Amino acid sequence: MKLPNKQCTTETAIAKIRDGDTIMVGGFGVPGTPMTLIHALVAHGARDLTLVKNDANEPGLGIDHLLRSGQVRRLITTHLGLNAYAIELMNTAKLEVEFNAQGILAERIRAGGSGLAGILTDIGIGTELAEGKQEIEFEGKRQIIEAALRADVALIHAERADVFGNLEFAATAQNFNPLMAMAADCVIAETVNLLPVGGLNPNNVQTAGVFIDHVTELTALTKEYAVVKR
Amino acid sequence: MKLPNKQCTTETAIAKIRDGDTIMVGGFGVPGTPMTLIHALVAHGARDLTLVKNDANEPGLGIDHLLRSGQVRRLITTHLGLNAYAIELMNTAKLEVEFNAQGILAERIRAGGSGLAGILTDIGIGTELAEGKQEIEFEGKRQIIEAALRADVALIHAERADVFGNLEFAATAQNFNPLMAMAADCVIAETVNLLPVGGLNPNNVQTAGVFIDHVTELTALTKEYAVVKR
Amino acid sequence: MSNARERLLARAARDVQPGMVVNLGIGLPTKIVDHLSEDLCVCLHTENGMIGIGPSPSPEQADRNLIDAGGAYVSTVPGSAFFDSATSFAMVRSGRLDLTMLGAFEVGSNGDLANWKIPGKFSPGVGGGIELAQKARRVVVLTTHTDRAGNPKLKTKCSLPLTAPNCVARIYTDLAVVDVGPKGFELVELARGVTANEAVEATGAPLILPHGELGVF
Amino acid sequence: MSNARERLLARAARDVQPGMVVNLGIGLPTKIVDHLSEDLCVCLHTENGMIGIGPSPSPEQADRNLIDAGGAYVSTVPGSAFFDSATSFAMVRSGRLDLTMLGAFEVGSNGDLANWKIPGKFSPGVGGGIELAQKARRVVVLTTHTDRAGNPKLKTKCSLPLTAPNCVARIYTDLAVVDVGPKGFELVELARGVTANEAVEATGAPLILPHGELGVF
Repeated sequence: MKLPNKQCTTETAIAKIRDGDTIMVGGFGVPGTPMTLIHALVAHGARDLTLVKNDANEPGLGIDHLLRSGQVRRLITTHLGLNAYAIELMNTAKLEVEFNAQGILAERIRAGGSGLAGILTDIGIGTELAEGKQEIEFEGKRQIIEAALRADVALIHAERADVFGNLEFAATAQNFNPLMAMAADCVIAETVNLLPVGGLNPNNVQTAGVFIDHVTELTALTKEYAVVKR
Repeated sequence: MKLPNKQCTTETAIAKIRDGDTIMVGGFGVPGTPMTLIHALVAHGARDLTLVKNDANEPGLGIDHLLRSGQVRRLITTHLGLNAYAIELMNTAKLEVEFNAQGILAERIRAGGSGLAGILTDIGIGTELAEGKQEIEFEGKRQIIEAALRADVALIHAERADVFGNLEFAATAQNFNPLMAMAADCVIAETVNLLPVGGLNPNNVQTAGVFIDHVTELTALTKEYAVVKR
Repeated sequence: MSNARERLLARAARDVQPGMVVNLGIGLPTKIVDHLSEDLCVCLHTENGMIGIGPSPSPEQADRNLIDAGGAYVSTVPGSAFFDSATSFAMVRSGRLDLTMLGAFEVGSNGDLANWKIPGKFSPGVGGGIELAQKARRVVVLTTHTDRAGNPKLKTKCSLPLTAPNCVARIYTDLAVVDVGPKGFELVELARGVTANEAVEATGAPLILPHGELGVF
Repeated sequence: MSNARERLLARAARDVQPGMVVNLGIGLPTKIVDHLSEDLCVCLHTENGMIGIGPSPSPEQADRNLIDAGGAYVSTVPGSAFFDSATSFAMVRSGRLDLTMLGAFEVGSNGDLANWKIPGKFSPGVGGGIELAQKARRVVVLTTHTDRAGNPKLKTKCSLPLTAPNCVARIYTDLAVVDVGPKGFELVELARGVTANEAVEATGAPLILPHGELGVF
């Protein structure tokens, strides 16, 4: 038995995205943000998108390009502190923003990727983040039901991959990537190092290739991937 | 900053177990079953235990010893097919058995280890496994609430560890081990290879040492760890 | 049965299509692995935490840490990966399995599956069966057509506790290949040497015969 | 403030005890890392997926893939491990953090914390703050005693949206160390050169003075 080869070009993979799609984008700050896939999505031009991403990167980096090109209608996120432009769009009602507690966003995505309908948590009870959410009594305590979250497409950045789509991540570039890689109908991974099938140690694979639909190799690490000078 | 050293003897670690405790035990069949910690628990003699384990191993292996010594009152599990003695205990009301769907047991343990109260799932609806469980309507569909599961102690088998408790698992010996390692108040890991702190690649750690309370090195792989001849 | 079993396995293996992600349930279905071509591009999943099962190893080659869900030793292929039990069933419940092949005690003509419990007699637990039966995109069953006492396992309605309702699409037996269609069981193929009448008599529910000629496996 | 800030950080760092698992919130708290002894046995957690933060690297040593939750480059120590965001908050919510140090806009005398939103003015999102404030075993705050306009940040009741109710145990400011006790704010120590009266006047709620002599940091 052989495992399939899922290597393709960035453009071929991104061409699957449609107007109105929900797109999960990996990354926390620069580490793990699929900068090259994001640029391809800007070039592709799909509009009216809902993005799911921990943060909005910084001006001139990552999903900031999609905000500036006007392709994003709605952003499901946890913190925009490093992108004043995203906050301005939100404050002027040019961008819908839904804030989640960070670990709850992670769990909602994981639940979506795990075929669960939702999770029960007491996180946010007594705060405005609980407003509008269904609450129940379970085993004598108040709990919020947080709904599972899935996307049409997930854009993933991996340090190493094989052509079957097995992935390894580097340091804190892991963050939301392995979770989002489970939770979309079409999962596209860019990787710094693309290896033949079996090029990774089966014990060190962090995302199994069965979750991945397309894998593309980065020809170069553009300056957006570099250390940010502040 | 330095990370603490959690190496200790098997006996010292197991001595923390009390009569009536709930104990999670890693493993699916032989792979990942902490055979040496189980023998130490037999020697320790704590009684009236509730065990959480995927299966009951086979006669003469793993938790079968705890069943034969009469230390187990209740078993939360998924499948006993390879241990006729466990089935006999169940059928003669000498052992309470709670069956879970396997992936739901995994998720209940993970939820316990993740500080969630429970999960919503449609698994088991229309079967007797749904009986007695709270059901709700969520986003237009019937869902079962499955409660998070935690234990007093978890017994874990790892292939490699450092003395801080960072763990790596081998092949299908992973199974329930990383999940149970998150979900107990006291987590004891036995390992085939114990390394100094920092002996593992930080990117390849599968269970972070922060979850682990005690780590013990196996002096020998007894015959219970060997390939089973059938 | 041994010869019939091998033909059953070979026939079922022919329905494993290139590109599929496939789970083989414990018992008869795990034997399918040795009926698949080594050139076939297929991802075999085992619920205890692995994608990419290869051919069965010899006893000497067995790795103590490398088993399938039935406890049999297995091998890897290039690109295999291991994961924990939560991730394994995340794949199952989120619909990543194109096909699962399961054993059965009974199959109802509406596709109900009972394969985990015979009250008062046999109750080893459900394992991963419920999730596989409920969530794989296609569920097929490999089984003998009748039990050891000769009673039919394909019935109008299951009498045993269900694993999952309305899930089975096709049944491979020592006598026939049977589909579960909108009106019940449909005979698709016959095992060599078995007549349509024999298959009808061994089935505990109406068995719809096709108009054309029946294939033989 | 620069000097006062350094003393605040050094004072707060003294309360990091050996063996603790500690999360340092974004802003002022992340600076604590450079006030801890390299010999101290402590596990620093950053919510973006790491245990075992080491001293801040020089700009030349920075690794593009290795940051803390505030976006600052960090280093590892022997035994560091990386994990995904779900696992990171699994540690937080399941009570594995002995201590978290957070920033604040306001702290109520009942321990309420507001640190994520100033309606109409500042609303960058809550990040990991709610889970840290609600679930760490001990929550302390590092902040200036008053805002830029001189208004007290320690108040009888928070006016801003809460991050979490009843969570703060201690507050380190440029003027004082203040505990949240059963009857409200309790003055514990004063910054060098600050009088008890100055601390009382800068606090927007009653500040209970101890009977004995006050320590100075």
